[in-house]
Amino acid sequence: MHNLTLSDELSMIQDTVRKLVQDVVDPAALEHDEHRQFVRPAFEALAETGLFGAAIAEEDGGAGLGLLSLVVACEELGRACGSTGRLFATQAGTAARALAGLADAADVMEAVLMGETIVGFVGLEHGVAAVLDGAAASVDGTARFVTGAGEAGLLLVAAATADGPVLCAVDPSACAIEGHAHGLGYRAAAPAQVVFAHAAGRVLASGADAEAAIARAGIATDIGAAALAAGSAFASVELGRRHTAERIAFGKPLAKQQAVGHKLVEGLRRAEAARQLAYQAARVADAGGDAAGLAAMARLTAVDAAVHAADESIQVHGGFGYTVEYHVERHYRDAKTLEVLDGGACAVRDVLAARLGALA
Amino acid sequence: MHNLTLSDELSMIQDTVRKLVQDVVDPAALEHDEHRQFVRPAFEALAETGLFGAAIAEEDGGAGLGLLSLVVACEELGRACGSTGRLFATQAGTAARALAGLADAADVMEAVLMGETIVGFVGLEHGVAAVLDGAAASVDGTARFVTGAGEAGLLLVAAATADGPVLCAVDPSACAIEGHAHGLGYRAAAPAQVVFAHAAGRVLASGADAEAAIARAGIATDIGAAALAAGSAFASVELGRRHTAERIAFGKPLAKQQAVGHKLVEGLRRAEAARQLAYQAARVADAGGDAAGLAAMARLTAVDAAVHAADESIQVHGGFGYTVEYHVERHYRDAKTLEVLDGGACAVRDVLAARLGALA
Amino acid sequence: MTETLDGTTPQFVDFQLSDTLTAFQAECRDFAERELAPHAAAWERNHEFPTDAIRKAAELGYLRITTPVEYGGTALGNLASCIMLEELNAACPSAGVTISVHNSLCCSLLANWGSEAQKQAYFPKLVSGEWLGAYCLSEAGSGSDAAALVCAARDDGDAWVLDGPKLWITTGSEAGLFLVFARTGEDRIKGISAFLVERNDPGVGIGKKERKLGLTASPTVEILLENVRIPKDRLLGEVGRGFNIALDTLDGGRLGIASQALGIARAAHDLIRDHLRTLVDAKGRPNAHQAAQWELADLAADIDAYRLLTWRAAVLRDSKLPCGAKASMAKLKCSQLANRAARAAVSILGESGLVGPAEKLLRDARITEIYEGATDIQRLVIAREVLGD
Amino acid sequence: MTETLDGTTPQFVDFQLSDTLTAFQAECRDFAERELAPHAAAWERNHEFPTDAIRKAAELGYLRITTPVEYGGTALGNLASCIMLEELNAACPSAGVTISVHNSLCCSLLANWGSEAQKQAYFPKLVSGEWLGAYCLSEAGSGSDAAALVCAARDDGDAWVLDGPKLWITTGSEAGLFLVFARTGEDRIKGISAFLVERNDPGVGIGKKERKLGLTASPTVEILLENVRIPKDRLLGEVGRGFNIALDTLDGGRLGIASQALGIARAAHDLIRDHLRTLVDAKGRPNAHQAAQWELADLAADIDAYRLLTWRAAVLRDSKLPCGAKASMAKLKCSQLANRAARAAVSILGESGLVGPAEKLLRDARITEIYEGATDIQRLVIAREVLGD
Repeated sequence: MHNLTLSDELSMIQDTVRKLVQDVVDPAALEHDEHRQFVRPAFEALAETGLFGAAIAEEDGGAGLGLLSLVVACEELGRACGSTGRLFATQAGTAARALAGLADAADVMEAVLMGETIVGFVGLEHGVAAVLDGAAASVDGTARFVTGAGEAGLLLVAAATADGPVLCAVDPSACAIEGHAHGLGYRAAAPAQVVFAHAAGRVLASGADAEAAIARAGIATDIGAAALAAGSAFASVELGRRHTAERIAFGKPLAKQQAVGHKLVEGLRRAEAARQLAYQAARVADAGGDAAGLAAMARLTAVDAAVHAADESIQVHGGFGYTVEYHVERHYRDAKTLEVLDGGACAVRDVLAARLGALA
Repeated sequence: MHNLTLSDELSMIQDTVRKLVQDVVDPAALEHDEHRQFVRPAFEALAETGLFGAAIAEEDGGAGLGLLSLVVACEELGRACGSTGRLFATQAGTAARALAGLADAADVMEAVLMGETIVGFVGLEHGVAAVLDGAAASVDGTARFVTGAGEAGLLLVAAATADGPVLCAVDPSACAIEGHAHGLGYRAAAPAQVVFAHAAGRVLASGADAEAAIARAGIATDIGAAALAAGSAFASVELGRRHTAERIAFGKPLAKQQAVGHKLVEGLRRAEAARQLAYQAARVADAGGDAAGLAAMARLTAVDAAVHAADESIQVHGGFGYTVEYHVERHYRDAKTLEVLDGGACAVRDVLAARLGALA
Repeated sequence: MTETLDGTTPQFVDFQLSDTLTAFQAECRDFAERELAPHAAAWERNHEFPTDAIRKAAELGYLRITTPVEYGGTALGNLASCIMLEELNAACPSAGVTISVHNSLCCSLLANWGSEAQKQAYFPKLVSGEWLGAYCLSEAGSGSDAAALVCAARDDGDAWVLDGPKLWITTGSEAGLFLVFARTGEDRIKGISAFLVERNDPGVGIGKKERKLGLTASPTVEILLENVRIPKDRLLGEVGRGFNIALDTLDGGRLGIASQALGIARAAHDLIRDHLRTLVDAKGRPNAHQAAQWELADLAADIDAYRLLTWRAAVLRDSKLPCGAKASMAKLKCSQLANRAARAAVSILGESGLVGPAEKLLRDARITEIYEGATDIQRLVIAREVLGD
Repeated sequence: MTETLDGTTPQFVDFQLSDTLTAFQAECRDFAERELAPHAAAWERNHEFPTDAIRKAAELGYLRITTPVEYGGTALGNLASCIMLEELNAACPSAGVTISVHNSLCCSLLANWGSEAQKQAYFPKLVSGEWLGAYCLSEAGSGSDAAALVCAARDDGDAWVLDGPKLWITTGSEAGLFLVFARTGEDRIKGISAFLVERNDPGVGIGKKERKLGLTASPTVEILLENVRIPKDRLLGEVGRGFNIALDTLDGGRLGIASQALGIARAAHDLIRDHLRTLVDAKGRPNAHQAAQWELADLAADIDAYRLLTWRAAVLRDSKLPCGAKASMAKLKCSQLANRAARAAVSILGESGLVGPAEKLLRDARITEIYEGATDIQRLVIAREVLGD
C-alpha cells in the first residue's frame, strides 16, 4: 500500500533492489551468516547498480533522490540480509551523506559512491580522539563492533579534538583491526574492533563543516537503521505468517489460533509504524528540515519492532524458529545488534529527552 | 515539524481548530468533564466553522478536503478535550462519511454537516438487528456507551438483517435512552445506552450500498480515533514536560532525571508514530486506496500511545497527576474508553489477523 | 538433609499459611464481602467516607493489628496485616487505605517512638477507632523528596508552635490524631522533628479537599496548621529525629500498599474470570477469546508471584530482619500489577467494563504507583541494595 | 494464632532454605563456577558436548537426584532439583538441560513407570552417568500437539518393531537410553505407548543435527528409528498408556526449565550489576544511568518473585500435591524473564554485550520459551485451571 508515496524513480530503485535481493542476496544470506563469510558478492552487485549515490545530490556526484531512496533500498535489504543492509546503509547513507559537499573529500566520495572501497564508519560515540597538524591527523582510541571494518579499504572517523569534532579518513592499514569472531549479529558484515594508536589520518572536515557532516551522517545512520529494521520486522512477520499458515496443530493451521494471529498483527503494526516514521524523517530531511528527532524516533521504533517481530516469529515457529534454516533467529540477532550500535538506544533517548520541548 | 505534510487548506483548518480550542474548548474542558455536562458550546462552535463537512466531497455538500482534514482537526481536539473530539469525529467522520453519496440520505447529510442535529452512531459491533418493510425498518437490540446518544437528535444505526447489514436513521425518541451516569470517560459527550424495541427506522442504504457505507464509516471512525488519541498522547507528554520542567525535587527539575525524560520520550515516540500512521491511512483513503488496514493499525497504535502517555504523565506528575486539575487523569480515562469503543482493540486485531497476507 | 517439616522432604521452605492465619484470612474476606463490597460503589460515587464500616472493622480488631498487646492491640504482625489488607482492598480500596494508614503509619510510629504517657493517652482512642490516625509529611513542595518540607515548628518556651500547611493527607478530614513532621532546624535531615497534633488543637483546620481520579471515599485533604500551639510533650521521639521516624514507616507502609494493590489486582482478575466463564459456545463449552484467556493466565501467575514476594518481606519484618529492598520489590511489582490487571479488566469486559466495577478498579489502582514512595523511588531503593551503594 | 516457627510470629509461611539445602546450593554453585563456567563459552563455540563435566556432575550425584534411593539415587526431590538446576544453568545452560532431561524426563519416568527388571537393568547405568537419557516424543509433524505423532510400534509376536524418525531430541547423539513414544493404535491418545530403546539397538541411528541459535553444546538431533526390533519387555508401562506417561513428565520438566531460565536470568542480572559497579564518577561515586539501574531493580524483583513461584510448585510436588498450573506459572514467567534479562544485559553492556557472555545468554535463553511446552501452552494450562474447565 505504501507505493502511494513512491515516485517513479523510487519505484525503480525498489524494483532494482528487489531483483538484486532475489538474485544475489537471498540465495547466500543464510550461508554467509552461518559461516561468518563477508557478503562481498552482494556488495559488489550493489556497487554495480550505482545505488551508493542514490541519496546524494547530483552536484556531489549522486542521483539526487534523497534519503527517501535510502529508506526504500534499506527496507528491501533489511528484509533479506541485515549484514548486506548494514554495509549498504553505511556506504550509501552514513558515509556518503557525511562526505556530501566537503570540498576536500571529492576523491573519497568518488571511491565511496563507486563502491571502489568498503567504508567503515567510526562515530563520535566511540570516543576516538585526534590531534591535528594541518590537514594531517594523529588518531587514538578504540572502536568496537565497527561493521565492515574487517574488510574496509577506508575508515571514516569522527574524532574529538580540543577544538571540537573533526572528520578524518584513515587507512585501515594504519590501525590494528581484529574481526569479532564470535559476535551476536551482522556476522557477514565483517564487524571488527579497530585500535587507533597514533594512526595517521587525513582531515576531511573540521569546525562547523565537521559538525554539519557528522550531524548529516547521524541522521542518515538513524534513517538507514530504521529502514533496515522495519524491513527486518516485515520479513519476520511474513516468515511467521507463511509458516503458521502451513503448520497444522490441533487440527488446524497454527495461524488460525488467535494468539498466533495477534502476535503477527502486533509485529506488523509496529513495522508499519516504523516505516511511516522512517519515510517522514526522510521527507523532512529531503525538504531541508530538521529531521534529527524524527530519525531518532524512527530508529527506536523500528529497532524495537524488529527485535519484537523476530522474537514473536521465533515463538510462532516453535522449535523450528530456534534453528538457522528458518531465518528468524538471524533477524533476531541482527536486530538486537543494531539496537546497540551507533551509541545505543539509551543514548538516543537521552538526546530526544534533551530536545523534548522542541518536539512535542 | 509535520506541517511539511499540510497543504494551505489543511493549515487553515488547523488554525481554525486551534483558535476554537483556545476560545471555547480549553476553558471548559475540566469543568464539563468533572460535572458530566454536555459540551454543547463546543459542538455549536464547531458547527459554525463548517468543519463537519471538511472531509466530505464537494458533490456531497462538503469542502472536499478528505480524511486528512479529519486527522488535522481531531488531533487538535484530542489534545484538549476527548469528549468534544469524539463528538466531532462521529459527526464529521463516521456519520458524514457513511452518508456520503447515499441518494436517499441527502436531507440527513445536510443536518449532519450543518450541525443541526447531534448524531449518535451505532456500529455493527453492538449486534443490533433490523427487519425491513420497504424503506421502513423495525430495529431491535441494545447498544451501550454510544457517545452523544444522550443528546442526539438522530441515531445512525448499522443493523443486521437476514440479507446483510443496512444503515438506518432512527429517531432517538423511538428508543429508550439512558445516560451513563458513572462511566469511565467521555463524560462530557453524553454517552448513553440505547435500547431499540421495535423502534421505527428509515432505511438509508441496503445491500452493497450499506456495506460500502458501513466500511467507509469504519475507516473514518478508526482514523478519527487515531488522530484523537495521537493528540491526547501529545498533550499528555506536553503536560508532563511542563510540569517536570518546573517541579524541583532533590535539588533539580524533575525533568532532568533520566527516568523522567525517558518516560516522556517514549510517549512522544509513540504519539509521533501514531500520527504518521493516521496521516498515511488518510492519504491512502483520500487517494482511493484500501485504507482499512492502515486505519486499524493507526487506531491501535494511537490508543496504546494515548493510554501509555497519560499513564506516564500521571506518574511524572506524582500526586498532582491523580487530581483532576492537572488534566492527565482525564486523558487517561478518555484514552482507555476509546480503546473499548467501536468494538474494542481485540476485535481490531482479529480483523487485521484475518487480512495479514494482504498487509505484510 | 535432616530438617524437614513433614518428614518426607529435605526442605524448610513452606508456602502454606498456618490454620490460624487461614481462618483470619477467611474472616477478613467475609467481613469485606459483607460490609464493604455491597457499598463500595455508592461510597465512591458519593465521595462518602465509610464511617460505619470502619467502626465495624475496629470492632473486629482490624485497627489494632500493629499495636502492642499491652496497649490493647493484637500485634498480629506484618504477615497478618498483609493478609487482612489484601482482603479489605479487594472489596474497597478507600476503606483499605484508611486502615492501612491508621495501622502502619500512625499506630506503628506511636508504638515505636511514643513515650509511655503518649501511648497511654492515645492508644485507647486509636485501637477502638474512636480516633483515626493521619500522617502529615507531604507538602506542596515536597513529595518524593520528603526532606524538602518547610512546615515550621517553633520552640516557644512551654509549647511548640507549628505553622504551615500539609498536603495530600489521607483521612485528613476524618482523623482525630495527626502525626506531623515539621522543621525545627535548618539541616535538611536533622532539622526535622515529629509531633502529635490533635484535631481539636486550636489552629488546626481542614483545607482544600483533593478532587481525585479514584479512591474518592478516602478523603485526601490539605491540613492547615496556623500557629498551632501544642504542649511540649507532644513531641514524638526527640528533636531532630523526625526524618528517622518518617523512614521507620517506610517498610510497613509499602507492605500495606503492596497488599492493597494485590487486593485490587485480585479483584480485577476475578472480574475477568467471572466474565470469561459466562462466554460459552452453542454447546455450553467455554468459548472465551484466547487473548483474554492468556491475559488471565498471565495475571494469575503474577498475582501469585508478587503475593509471595510481599509475604516474604512481611515474614522478614516479623522476624525483625532487614527487609527494605524486599518491601520495595513488593510495592513496585504489586502496584504495577494492580494497574495492569485493572486495565485488562476494562478492556476484556468491554462496554460493561466502562460503567461497572472494572472502571472503578482502574481509577483506584492508579494511586498505588504513586503514594508511599512512587515507583521510581522503589527502583532506586532496590538498585542501591543490589549495587551495594 | 498458636502455630509459630520461632515462637514470636503467628505464621507458618517461611521463605528460608534449610541449612542442608543452603549447603547443597553452595556446593552446586561451587561446582558450576569451577567446572562449567570457565569452559562454557568454548564448548558453545565449538559445539562441543561437555562430556567430562557431565561425568564430574555424575560423580557428585547430580544425575541421580530424582532416582529412588533403592536404585542408587539420592531422591532429593523437586526443590533440591530446582536449586541445583538454577546453579548449573547460571554457568552453562547446555550442561543444565542435559542434566534436567536426564533426571526429570528419563530417570523420573523409569522410576514411576518402569518394571522392577527395567529399573534394575537401567538405573545403574543412568545414576553413574555411564548412559545419559533422552526423551523421544517430538516429530516433524508434532510439537506442541504431541498426540499427533506417527512413529509406529508394531507388535511382531516376540518383539516390538519401531519405525519412524523422532525430531528435536536433546542429548540424542550422546544418550545411551531413549524413551520413545510410538503409535500402537489409531486412537489419538490411547494409541500411544512408551518404549525403552538402547543406543545400540539395530536400526537406531542419529540423523540430522540441528543448527541452533544457542545451546550449541547440547546436541539436538533427529533420532532415526528404522524397523528397530526390541524385546517385548522394553515396553514402559502398559500398551496405550504412552500419553499418560508423557504427561507425567510435564510438571518435573517444566520446573527444570523454569530453574534453567532462572539461572540464565540471574547470570544476566549479575552481568548488568557487575558492569554498573564499574561505572563511577570522578569522585568514585556510582554513576550508572538511571535507565540501567531501574532495569536492574526490575529484574532483581522479578527474579526473586519467580524463584518463589518456582519453589512453591516444587514444594507442592514434593508433597505429592497437584501442582500442574503452578508449575506452568513458573515455566511461563521464568522463561520470559530469562529472555528479558538477557536482552537487557546486551543492551546495557553495549558493544561488549555483543561479543561477550551477554550475547550467549541471549541466544541460550530463547529456547526456554519454546521447549517443555511453549509459552502459550503454559497459558492454556493456567487459564483452564483458573476458569475451572
